[in-house]
Amino acid sequence: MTNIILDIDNLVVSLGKNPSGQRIIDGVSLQVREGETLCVVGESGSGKSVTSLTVMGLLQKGALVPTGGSVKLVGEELLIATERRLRQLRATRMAMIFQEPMTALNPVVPVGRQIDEVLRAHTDLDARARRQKILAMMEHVRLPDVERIFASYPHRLSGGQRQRIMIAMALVLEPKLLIADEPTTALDVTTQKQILTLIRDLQRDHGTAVLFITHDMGVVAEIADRVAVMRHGRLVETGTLDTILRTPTMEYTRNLLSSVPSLVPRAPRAETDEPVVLEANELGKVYRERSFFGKAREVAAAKDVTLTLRKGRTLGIVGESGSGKSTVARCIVRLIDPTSGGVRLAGREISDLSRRLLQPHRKKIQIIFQDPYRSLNPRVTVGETIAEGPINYGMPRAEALAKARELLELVDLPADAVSRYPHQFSGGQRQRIAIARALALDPDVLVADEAVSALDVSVQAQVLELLDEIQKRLGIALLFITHDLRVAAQICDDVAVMQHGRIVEQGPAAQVLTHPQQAYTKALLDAAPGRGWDFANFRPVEVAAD
Amino acid sequence: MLGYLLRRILAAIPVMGVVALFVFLLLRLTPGDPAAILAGDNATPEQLERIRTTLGLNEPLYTQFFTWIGKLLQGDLGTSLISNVPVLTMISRRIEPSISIALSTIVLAILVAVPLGVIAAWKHGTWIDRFVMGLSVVGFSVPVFVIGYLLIQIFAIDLRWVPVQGFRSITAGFGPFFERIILPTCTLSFIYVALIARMTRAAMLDVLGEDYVRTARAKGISETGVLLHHALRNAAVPVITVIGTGFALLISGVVVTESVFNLPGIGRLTVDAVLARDYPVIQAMILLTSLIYVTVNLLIDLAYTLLDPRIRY
Amino acid sequence: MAIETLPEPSIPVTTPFRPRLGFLTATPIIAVATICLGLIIAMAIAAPLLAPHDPQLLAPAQRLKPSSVQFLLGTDAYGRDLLSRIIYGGRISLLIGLGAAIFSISIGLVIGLVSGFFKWVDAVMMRVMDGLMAIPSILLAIAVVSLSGASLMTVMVAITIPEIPRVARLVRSVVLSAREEPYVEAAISVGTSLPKIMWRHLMPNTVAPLIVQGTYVAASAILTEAILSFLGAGISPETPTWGNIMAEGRAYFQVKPSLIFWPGLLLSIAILSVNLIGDAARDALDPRMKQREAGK
Amino acid sequence: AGKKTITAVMHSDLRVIDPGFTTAYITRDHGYMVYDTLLATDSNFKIQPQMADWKVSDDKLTYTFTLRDGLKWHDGQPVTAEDCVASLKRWGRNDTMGQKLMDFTASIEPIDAKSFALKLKEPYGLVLESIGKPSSYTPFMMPKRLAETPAGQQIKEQVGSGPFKFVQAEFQPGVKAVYEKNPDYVPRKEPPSWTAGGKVVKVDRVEWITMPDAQTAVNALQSGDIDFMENLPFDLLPVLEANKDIKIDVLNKFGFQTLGRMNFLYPPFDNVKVRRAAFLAMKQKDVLDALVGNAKYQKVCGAIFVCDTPLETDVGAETLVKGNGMAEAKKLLAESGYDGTPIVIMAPGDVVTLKAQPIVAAQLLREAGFKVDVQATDWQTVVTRRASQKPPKEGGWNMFFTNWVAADVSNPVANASVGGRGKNGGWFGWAEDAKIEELRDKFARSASADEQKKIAAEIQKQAYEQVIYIPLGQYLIPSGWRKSLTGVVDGPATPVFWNIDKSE
Ligand SMILES: Nc1ncnc2c1ncn2[C@@H]1O[C@H](COP(=O)(O)OP(=O)(O)OP(=O)(O)O)[C@@H](O)[C@H]1O
Ligand SMILES: Nc1ncnc2c1ncn2[C@@H]1O[C@H](COP(=O)(O)OP(=O)(O)OP(=O)(O)O)[C@@H](O)[C@H]1O
Ligand SMILES: [Mg+2]
Ligand SMILES: [Mg+2]
Repeated sequence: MTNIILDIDNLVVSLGKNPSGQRIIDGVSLQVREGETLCVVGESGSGKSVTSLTVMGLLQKGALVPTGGSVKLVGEELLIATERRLRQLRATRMAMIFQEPMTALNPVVPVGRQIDEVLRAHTDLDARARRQKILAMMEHVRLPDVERIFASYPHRLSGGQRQRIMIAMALVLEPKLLIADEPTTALDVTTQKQILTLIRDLQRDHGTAVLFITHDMGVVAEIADRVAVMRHGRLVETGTLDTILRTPTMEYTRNLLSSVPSLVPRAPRAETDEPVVLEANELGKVYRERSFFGKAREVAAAKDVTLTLRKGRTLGIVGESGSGKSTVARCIVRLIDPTSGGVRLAGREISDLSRRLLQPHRKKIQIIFQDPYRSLNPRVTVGETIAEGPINYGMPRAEALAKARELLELVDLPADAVSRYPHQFSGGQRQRIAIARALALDPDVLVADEAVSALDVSVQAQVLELLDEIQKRLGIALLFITHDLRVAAQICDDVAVMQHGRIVEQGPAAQVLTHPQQAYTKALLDAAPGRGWDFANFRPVEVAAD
Repeated sequence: MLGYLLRRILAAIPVMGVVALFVFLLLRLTPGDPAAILAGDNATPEQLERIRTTLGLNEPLYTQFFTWIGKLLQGDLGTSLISNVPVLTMISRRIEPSISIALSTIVLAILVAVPLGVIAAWKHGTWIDRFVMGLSVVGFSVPVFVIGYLLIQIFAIDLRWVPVQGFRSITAGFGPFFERIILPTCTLSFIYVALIARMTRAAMLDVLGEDYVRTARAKGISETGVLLHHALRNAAVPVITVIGTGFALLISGVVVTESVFNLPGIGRLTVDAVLARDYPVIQAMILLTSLIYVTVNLLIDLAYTLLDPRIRY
Repeated sequence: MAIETLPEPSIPVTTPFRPRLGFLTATPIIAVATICLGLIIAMAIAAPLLAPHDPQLLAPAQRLKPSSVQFLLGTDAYGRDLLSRIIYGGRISLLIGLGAAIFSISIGLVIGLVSGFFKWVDAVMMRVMDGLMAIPSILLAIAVVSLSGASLMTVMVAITIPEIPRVARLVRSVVLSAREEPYVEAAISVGTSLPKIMWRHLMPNTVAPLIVQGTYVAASAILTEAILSFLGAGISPETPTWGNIMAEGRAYFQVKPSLIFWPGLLLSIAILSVNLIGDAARDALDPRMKQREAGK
Repeated sequence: AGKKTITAVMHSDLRVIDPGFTTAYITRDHGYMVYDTLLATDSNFKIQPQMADWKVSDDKLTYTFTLRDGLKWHDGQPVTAEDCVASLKRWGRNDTMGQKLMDFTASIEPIDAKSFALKLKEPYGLVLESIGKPSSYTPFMMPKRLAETPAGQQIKEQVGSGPFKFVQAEFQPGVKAVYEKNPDYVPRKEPPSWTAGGKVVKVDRVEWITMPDAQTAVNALQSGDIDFMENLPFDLLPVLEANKDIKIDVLNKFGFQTLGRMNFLYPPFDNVKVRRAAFLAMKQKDVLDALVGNAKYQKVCGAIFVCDTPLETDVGAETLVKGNGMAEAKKLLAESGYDGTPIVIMAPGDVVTLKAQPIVAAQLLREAGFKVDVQATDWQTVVTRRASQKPPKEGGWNMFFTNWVAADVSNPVANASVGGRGKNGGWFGWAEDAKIEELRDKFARSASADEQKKIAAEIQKQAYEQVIYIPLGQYLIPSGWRKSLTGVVDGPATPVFWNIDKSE
């Protein structure tokens, strides 16, 4: 029996000091043993972060207060520890890494110094010894060129490098407990894989207990020893990885797992001869950052991109962050002007039309954005937002609002939502509103730029289903942009893989995603976490393939 | 960096051009005749006319403008119409008091306001916060001259700690300089402290909500370390910015403070010149102040690069 | 498919167009500020009913009298009733504050919106604004006042001009960041015209910062008017304003401090209230603040 | 070390330092420091020799002036008759009284190094009074090379023969002006009396400090930062009177006359009935109460040529003095056909002694039934705008106010504002009145004091009937100094800094 490092027992965290106030965390009990990784999963807002911050003693003062239960770190009660004692424990016994590596590091202090602070606060090593130790640690987390990075500011480092710095900072004093709150969510799949491997290796070497928070089942499958599922501030169930994945007992867990899209492409739809509605020919975009007197800086974000999309079909664009996916989408919708090549919409060239001439064509192509929180004007009612397009194209207001009501029903929202404001809706609901807005103009083409990436898997599944249904009903062509291969596999007829602004591979989804020709595509597929599992069917993929 | 500096300085030229033209036109359209003040009450129209011709005030406006610009480009700021003294001499003799109070005000204000703002943000929502903010709004809402008179009454007349008025050059010794500069500085600092403290508090509140502050706390370093090393440095950019934009405010304050404390500075020189329509002096002064403004803002932009490594030019 | 349940308790509806005035009583301090400002405004509006005397009526023989039953706060250097002058003075002072705020904000808003959207306008406009900002405002004010006499209007214009660049820059920066928001791009893609985008999607973002800026402008306009009077370039000494009552009264600072004290007190209370309310309005309108309160 | 320095705050700041260039009193005061005069007026209004003595020929046509010994310019050169002739000619171009004198003068020629002769075309009663006139433009003597500076230009150097030397290096317009004792100055033997008599300098250095804010200056006087303050604000007198270290006294016993002037070119004041109505509405006491508010320093005075002078008379001034003309004013205005056009009154906000008049006058005029538009501006604008002959709507004006040093308006020749020359060289407002001009001329030629007095009374009567201008009362301005100063001299052109000693 190994030691229990973290023992959370019946923890209650309330909003405000009053124990009878709203409970954000309600009776959660968890244990993490030495050398073990416990993954906490659950939808957004289920209390994962609050739990971890409670352990660290970093809850926002006055707003969130632990009002019951106990949290013990190697036997020491943390809830009653003084601020001073907590400060001593942080970084020495327990450490934490956060989701956003860019914002989690102080932008104005060189990263070496930021690690150094930990040593200065908790040890009395001299400057040279500290530096030695830091450099060693940086090498340990497999950072290249450590001397240079030591003196670099965070913005000079890539996301993966920043996250390695965070890990180095967390582990430099070899704490007993490492809390990782979605440490890889903001990273590319390839980088994510490296970081996950790193955490695993370090844990093995040092016997650290890891509390790993994520909402990505794939990551869970890669890293967890045991899994805890949370919902609405309560623990739903907990068990070993295998048990949870194969034989979840609770309905919620089953739903969660079955919402995870499979990496195995869905059954291909029949090829059609429907007319081509959208064509991109050798599209190119060079961003020029012009300054008043200075030299212009150029970024070629898209090069020679050629795409074809037929009515009723879905074309996916996949690729790593920064590969130019959004650039292509925005050129096609003419939110930005392409620097070369052409875009034909329903047979009409639109890439060189002026703002005025473009106006009649705009309604034929609509776009949905990634961030459901920012894509709706918070000060305009949902009804007005949806009706805006039709009104622009001459529909009387009353009629447009009636149409908005219909559309809301189409996307499964109550019709009375028209008079409400966006902040009264959840992320998934907002994304439906955005879809309704796009549909209001009866477009031929719908461009979805990471339209489901910000959503929980269960919600994601619902939205994907909705898109599918709408496509069937209205025969709309869908240009679907995503970095998530699982999603692409489930929704696309054809897939284009982008790297550095170029399309490296293009073809039917089944072919590209199962028998990739290009090394890049292969690497991408290899890095996808949990690709060994077919979550929806509660079994490993090998079995499914049989 | 050097290239950036050069570009900034080039970019300042149109600004100065706008200022020069605007001021020139505004002044020349303003009624008022320096010849009249020169000649005094009993002067006859012929005498006025003679003086006007001698001063070149009868030339067409554009001729006057280009003559002025031409001389300016040769480094000649002209001669005061009223006192016949070269403008450059006038300004150089009177710049010390103004610079002294402006600088000491900025220093004092920063020394007082930044800690106040930091504490207010740290103790956000407590009575300390409210007290600091209340104080800063009061500083904002009392006219400078009222503050000046109050301080004089208390410290110079009732307590007799310092002289009532006047200025001694720092070359005459620090003691006399200091005792005459302290009240004007305090007077002027009021509004500036208010401004900076508010901005510091707001910026600190923003920064304290950032992830890296949470990271710093998670490292187990002390609260002062978190506040000063992590939060304040990141809050510095908006604070520095407000110090820069507050500079214009400072100039207005300087004008009044110089009158109240009888400091022979350039603020009063300018107001006197405006009231006497001493065009060469006004034009030179406005150019000077806008030059200072442009320079201050340039320095502030440079300070950004020192404070925030992400900003590069 | 079932409708998702709302994961978070919903927040009450607040929009700039139908602002809930609830923030005016959000804390006791702000409630007091609201009441004070309300009283001062009421006093200014009802001046003819409240003032015991004609504020302009001279009685040189009665000059600088101390408080008495007839003159509650005594008289000024021309024997005019101080109380009546202060009551009437509030009218002009508040009008100057309000006027300067409205002028500078409406002009600055237009300039800011346009230069935020059109690059070439921006390049020219911002140079001009830079130029204006570089001129010390008090001197500009003196020049404008002597250009066209010291009427209420010119003083207001004089105070407004230097504020315009600040407002314009503020609006511009808000527009520059807001135009990158996906909802603005979405509006473009549904074919919304530029003016409508500016009005409907960009302008509302500027409301919260502009309210704060407006209260700041109003406060500093009232003060600038006082300083102009101090320098002898203010509104006609016949017409009472808090500023010129104080500026005239400063000569009698040692003999009759109440000439400065009372208008100064009212001025401070007014500015204090305006500032507090402005801050509260910002907190109430700024979605960022709300998010922070909501915890995320 | 051990240098005796007087620090003084004068009534305004010194900017123009050529006393022949401006009538500004501060420049005149500067003149008395640096320059000397040929003749001077003593406290009995008698002309006394200062730099020179004189003789008059029996036909009253030739005046011979002889310079006394020991006179030297500050640059070390002796003062010559040639210098004085040039200086007188320069003054004769600038000053109104000087111009009048020159009209009567046939020639001024040096006789030898020490004497010169002034020859008249016909006898003229005011030759000595003109040359010995105490106030601006005061005929100060300067070297010939300076006196010959072209018209419209200021002299380039400050070289006089007066009791003090100007320290050019320390001069900062708007801040301070510094004077040092002239060690070479040989004072007359007589005791000082006004600007006449011995100008014995007892201190080493005099500094004039500019303080734009009266409150600050009073504070400085109280705290001992300064020794002397020329104009004390009336309302702070109680504070200063309570201070036993400070002496308060009036140096210029005639003080000032404050007056209102209308624009004769445009309605409604082109109509004498309307002017009369305005005249009748005025009450000197109200104006003085608002301006001064201290019975000790104000004087209701109906005399156009100032009270307590030989030409004093109260003819025609009853309503001004008693303030009982309002009823009649209303009646007259109603009869005059005044159409209710607002009267534009210029009100400068930056001159303390001119703030009250427009306000009080406006109220009295309103009471009489006028519509009044008080336009606040600065003094510079008033000075410029009052010279505009345009209609009030186009940047002109209807009425403004100013103050004279009483001594400068105490006779009809010196008093420019009583003239009737109209647009042709008349004073702002351009009153045209042939009769007055005739009387002024007669006054200048008359040699007997009695006759002069009679003519002056006639002028005053005519001036009030036509309302050439409205005197609004006389006031005195007290000066204050620390008791460490002794021997402060009074006079019509004060302060002067000779004869003052300072104890430690
Ligand atoms: N400072 C706070 N004040 C009030 N409520 C808060 C605060 N922080 C979090 N909450 C609430 O607590 C609940 C749990 O939040 P938490 O951040 O733990 O969710 P999470 O599981 O980490 O979600 P995600 O996957 O989106 O990160 C949410 O409903 C959230 O609104
Ligand atoms: N407005 C811009 N100005 C300059 N460079 C830009 C701009 N927008 C994007 N880029 C650059 O163009 C490249 C492609 O960006 P794009 O947003 O199209 O990538 P993406 O594939 O959508 O990435 P992600 O998955 O992160 O959204 C990136 O290197 C990016 O830095
Ligand atoms: Mg979280
Ligand atoms: Mg993208």
